[in-house]
Amino acid sequence: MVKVVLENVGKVFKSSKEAKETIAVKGFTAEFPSNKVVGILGPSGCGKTTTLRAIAGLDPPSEGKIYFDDKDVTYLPPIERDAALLFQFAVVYDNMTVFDNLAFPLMVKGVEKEEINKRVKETAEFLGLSNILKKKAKGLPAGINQKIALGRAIIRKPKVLLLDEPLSSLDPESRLYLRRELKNVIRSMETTAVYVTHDQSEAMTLCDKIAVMNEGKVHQYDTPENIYMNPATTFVAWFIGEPGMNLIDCSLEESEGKYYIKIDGVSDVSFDVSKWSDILKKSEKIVLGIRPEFITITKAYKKNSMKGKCLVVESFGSFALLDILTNCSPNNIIKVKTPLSDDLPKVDEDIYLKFPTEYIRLFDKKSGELRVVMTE
Amino acid sequence: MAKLVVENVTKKYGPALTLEKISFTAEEGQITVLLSPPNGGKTGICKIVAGLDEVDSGKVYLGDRDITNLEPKERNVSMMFQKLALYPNMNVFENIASPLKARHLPPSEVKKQVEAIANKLKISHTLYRKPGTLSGGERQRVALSRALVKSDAELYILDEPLTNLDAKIRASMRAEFKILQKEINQTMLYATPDPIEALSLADKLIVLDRGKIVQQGTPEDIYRNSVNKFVATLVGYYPINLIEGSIIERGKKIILQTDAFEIEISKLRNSVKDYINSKVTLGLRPELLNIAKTEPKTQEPSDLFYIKGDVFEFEIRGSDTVVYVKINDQIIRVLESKITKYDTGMTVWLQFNLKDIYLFDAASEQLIR
Amino acid sequence: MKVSSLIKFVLVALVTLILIAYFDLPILVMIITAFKQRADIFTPVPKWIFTPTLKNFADIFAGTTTMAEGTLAIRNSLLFVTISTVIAMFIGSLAAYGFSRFKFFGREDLLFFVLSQRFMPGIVIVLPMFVLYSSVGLRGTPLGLILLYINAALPFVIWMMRSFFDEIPREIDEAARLDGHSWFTIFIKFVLPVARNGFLATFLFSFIFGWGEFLFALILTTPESWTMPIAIVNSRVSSEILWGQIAAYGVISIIPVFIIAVALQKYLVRGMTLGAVK
Amino acid sequence: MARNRSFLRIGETAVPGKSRLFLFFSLAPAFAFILFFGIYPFLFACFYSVRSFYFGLNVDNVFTGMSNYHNSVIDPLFQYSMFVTLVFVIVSVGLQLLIGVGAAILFSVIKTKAYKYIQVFLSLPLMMPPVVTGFLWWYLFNTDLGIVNYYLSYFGIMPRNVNLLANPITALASIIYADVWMWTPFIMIVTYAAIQSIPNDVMEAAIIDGAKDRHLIRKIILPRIKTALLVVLLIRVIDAFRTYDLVYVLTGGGPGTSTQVASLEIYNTAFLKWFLGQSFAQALMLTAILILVGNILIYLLRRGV
Repeated sequence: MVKVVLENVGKVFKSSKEAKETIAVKGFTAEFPSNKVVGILGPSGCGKTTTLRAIAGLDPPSEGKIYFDDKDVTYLPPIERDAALLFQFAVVYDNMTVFDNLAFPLMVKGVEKEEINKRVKETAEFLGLSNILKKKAKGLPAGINQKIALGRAIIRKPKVLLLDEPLSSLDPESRLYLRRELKNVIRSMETTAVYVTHDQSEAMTLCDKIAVMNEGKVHQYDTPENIYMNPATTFVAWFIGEPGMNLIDCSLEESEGKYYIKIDGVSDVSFDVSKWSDILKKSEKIVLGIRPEFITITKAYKKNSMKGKCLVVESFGSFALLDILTNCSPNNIIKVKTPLSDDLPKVDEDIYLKFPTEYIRLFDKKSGELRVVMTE
Repeated sequence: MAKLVVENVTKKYGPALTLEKISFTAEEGQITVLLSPPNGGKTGICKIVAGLDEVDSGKVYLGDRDITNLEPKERNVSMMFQKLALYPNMNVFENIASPLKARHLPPSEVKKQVEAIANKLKISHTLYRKPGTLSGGERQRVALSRALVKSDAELYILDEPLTNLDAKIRASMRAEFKILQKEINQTMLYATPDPIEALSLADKLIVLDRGKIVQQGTPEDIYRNSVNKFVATLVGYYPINLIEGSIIERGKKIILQTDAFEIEISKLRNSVKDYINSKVTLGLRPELLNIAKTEPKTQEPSDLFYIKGDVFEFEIRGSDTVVYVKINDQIIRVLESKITKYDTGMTVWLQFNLKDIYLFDAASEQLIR
Repeated sequence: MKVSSLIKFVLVALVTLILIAYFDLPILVMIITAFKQRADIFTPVPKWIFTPTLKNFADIFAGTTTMAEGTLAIRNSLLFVTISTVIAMFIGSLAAYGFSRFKFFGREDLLFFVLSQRFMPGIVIVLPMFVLYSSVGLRGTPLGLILLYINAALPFVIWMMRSFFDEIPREIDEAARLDGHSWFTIFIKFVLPVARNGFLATFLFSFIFGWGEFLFALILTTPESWTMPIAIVNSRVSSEILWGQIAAYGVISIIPVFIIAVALQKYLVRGMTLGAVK
Repeated sequence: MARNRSFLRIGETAVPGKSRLFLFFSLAPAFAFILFFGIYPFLFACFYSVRSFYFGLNVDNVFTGMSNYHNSVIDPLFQYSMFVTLVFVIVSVGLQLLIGVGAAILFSVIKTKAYKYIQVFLSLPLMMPPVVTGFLWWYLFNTDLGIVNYYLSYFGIMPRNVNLLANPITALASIIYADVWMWTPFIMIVTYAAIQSIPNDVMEAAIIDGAKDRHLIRKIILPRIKTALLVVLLIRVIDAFRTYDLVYVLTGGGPGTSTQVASLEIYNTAFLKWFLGQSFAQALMLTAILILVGNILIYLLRRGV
């Protein structure tokens, strides 16, 4: 029940062998509100686990401060922080019984036997582990193991619950199941939870706010909806969504006092951006982003639409994913997600793509930052 | 290019897995996809076809040759491994050149062919680097190149070629692979645990369950007419809703009665008449369900069902929304391929078509219709 | 908090120093002695400060003392051990590859039979070989000793190399087989290069063991084929104990071993437990 | 299904013809050696251990039944040598285990980055040729020149002119001391590695759970290195039973026969009495003990460390 504050947290790993420094995390500043679940999302190697370990106290950061409420915990050992951590591969002490596993955090604190018994029973009840309490923890399925680890984490009612991809090593079925379980636990526990994952659907479903990271930097820290609708950078735009946003190079052109965005390599598609010309003029080069699901396709030419050839059609039960070959750059394939219908284009068929203005996002090519949301 | 015929292949792989009477045909120039959860026997079949594992009984034919007892190199097949199996001590060029060198091709010819395939798979810039220095996606491409460089192989076996990749890269490689396959147009045997990959790539899909083939056919057919609960659960885009219930006859009507709701299925009388008064499982694919926020006007009689419920919760995943609709304590997942917002507790109407429902016999788990 | 961690540090540093002193001081004494003049050795109080000399080493290499066999023994040791280790490495690696890649009836039993050879008391092997060698004229010959050394190294090499080969994914072999290479090519060109660190480590360990071997050499060598350990032991027989030269001799004998030991730190545990503990 | 039981397999599969040939050629050279240099001497020893076989002496080489074994067992010298060996094994290996495991745990708990370098220094005794080690200690225990005597008397523990190697008790103690010096690093390094191989996650989870050092050692570390410890222990026991070179150089079995360990006794039977028949009998009895210990080790290895 504390808020966790990261202030300019950074971590550099020094490799003694090559005298090389690897920057794992750079300038992470954020406030994780109490009683909420905050996600740290990013591809592998983006620094999310490093951040989590710094919060847990396993590896202190090389710069910056970490506060639990107002208390500076940057260099406190884990034992004094009252934070629990769930690992990607569930840790169970497999030489002990399930009961002893759950009891371990209390036992090392020197809690009374009776109190231990009571709390272990409660926790086991809550997680549905009661019937295996006497079993050896060795050789249980991965899903159960993660539950035991979760039980060990929550039995001492920690102020902060840290989760390092706890579901990614499970099979899909137990993943779905444990995900709901986790949600229940976090809600009922009144704890500040930090959830690290590379799986966007996990982050989107579990978290109140998400920090999207790449190469050690936080690209966006916002609500799931905002991250999806208004990605702060081209990286977030590409990373979020399945598939991610189409990112197309464009240029700003002026004619008769009005400003237009024109897609490079395509002659007859342009969008009026006079309203934002001041912002856009500052950019050397502009990238237009649009989500595959917002593109509309037609078989006949319509005004301001772009011609393309259908390369791949993948149908997915209720929708289809199309790869359309166009003249765009840097990637000449535009992905389109469309509801399944009978007049779906066929492979090698020519079709026309139209980008509804309100879904267009404009980024600065160099910095990758979002500049214009074309919604009004 | 040749047709692969696997006939009654049986092989015991320890206590957990036995391939039992595996028979299928992989047609010339098509992708035949083997789909199963991990340890379902896919890799075993790939290895048997490649000649790395010997069968206990059964036959394998490639074209008109019986290759059951041939050494791998006598079979003229090519294989890509799930673990890639790149030779870590050799650079990319040497890796790709390995199959050509084994045939003692002249160096100039080797160079030409390696460069051609590297070009096609966009890894020319990595040719003189060691596999250890490459990214996951690049390594995947090297392994694929090494499999494809044997251009006269009669069969290409791909054992989970995309499994090790990040989800993001996997999706884009899948589309790229589809384009590539169209281009080279060879007979391929492709194993994967990922139903989306299977549905997207397969000309023919073979579903395995613990060493047995449970269904084979076109992806569309298997998706629509899954023979049992296992196939219906595996082959889909999101886990199917399974609701226990029973079929009863009420007057002239046939009713499917579940804890959540009742629907009239008299139109299916012919298929379900043997199951009246017995327990069944209703399967509803989340992606084939719809949600209406306002009460629809029902026009009797109709194949469309509307069931009233309320939103338990919803999740936004990527660009889809998963809505959990609660109907009499039963929670039903609905996948909407767009982002929609709901208030929890609000009343909605679940909507589905009679033609989209699956009925399984509760005891045997086989499809009734 | 700060104080307790300081105490902890001091305590640990102290224990570490005591351990290092306990284990390395004797070696230091030997090295010092090797550089001492005779007069500096024979003192009632151990002398830690003295004028170093290279005379002891020079005497050994010049052969000007009773330890004339010295250089011969060094040469013998290097020769016998190198040859036997190289041969054992190739024979043993090949067998280890077979053990690692094929399952066959009785494989495990065979492997443990190989291991049991490592734990056979040396005396059980060497006595019969003494009788046999005496009768066929191999006693005292380099060949006889080398053959025995190869055999002595084999269990170790097979077990170590098998544990390294087991770590190489089988798919490497399978891919190479599909590429159309023969088993022997796969072993030489695909698997061995990947295991080269393990190969080197195993080689060096075998070398160290051979280098220190005593019992076989004691029973089966003649002064012409004495190895270093035998020469050292026999130097005691002379009327006056040449401490300085013996120490110098000891220093020479540990130089290659110590260099190897530093290089081998990463594989130390594995080598010492035949790959059982990694 | 009959082929399922095929003798030769690659991985899970039966080995086809050409592979079978390769398998044969891969194993053949090594087994040629092992069979000849391992099995032949063993059978030879078995055969002559029941005969009155004297080497080079003019004694009839005849079958004498179990008398070589019988005579050995009732021979007080042989009995005593087995007893000394046993004392040596138990005390020496026990001390090594105590110091080695203690040091390993100490180093793992403090997690010092310097361990890499400390290990180099601590592993040096392990790498020394045993004969050199024996000589070194012979020198260090020397009454007039050795630093052991000097410093022991300097600190008033004992008078200077006591020859430690001349008294049965102190001689054995000296041998044990040298053996501990030589082999403790082995146990320490292996134990340390075993502790390091405990997944980092587990240690970290325990730390996060609030475990203190003593909990870590008792509840996490010790239970997880049990098997590895047993393996090193058995390796040490077997090797200690076979100890030869160190004793040979340091005391030569003396004073008298007070430190005559089994290997030395067997050697003397063979090369002082030239009674090879009896020495074979003795050697085979020692082997029997080692086989027993070895089988426990093998059982553990098979179960997986």
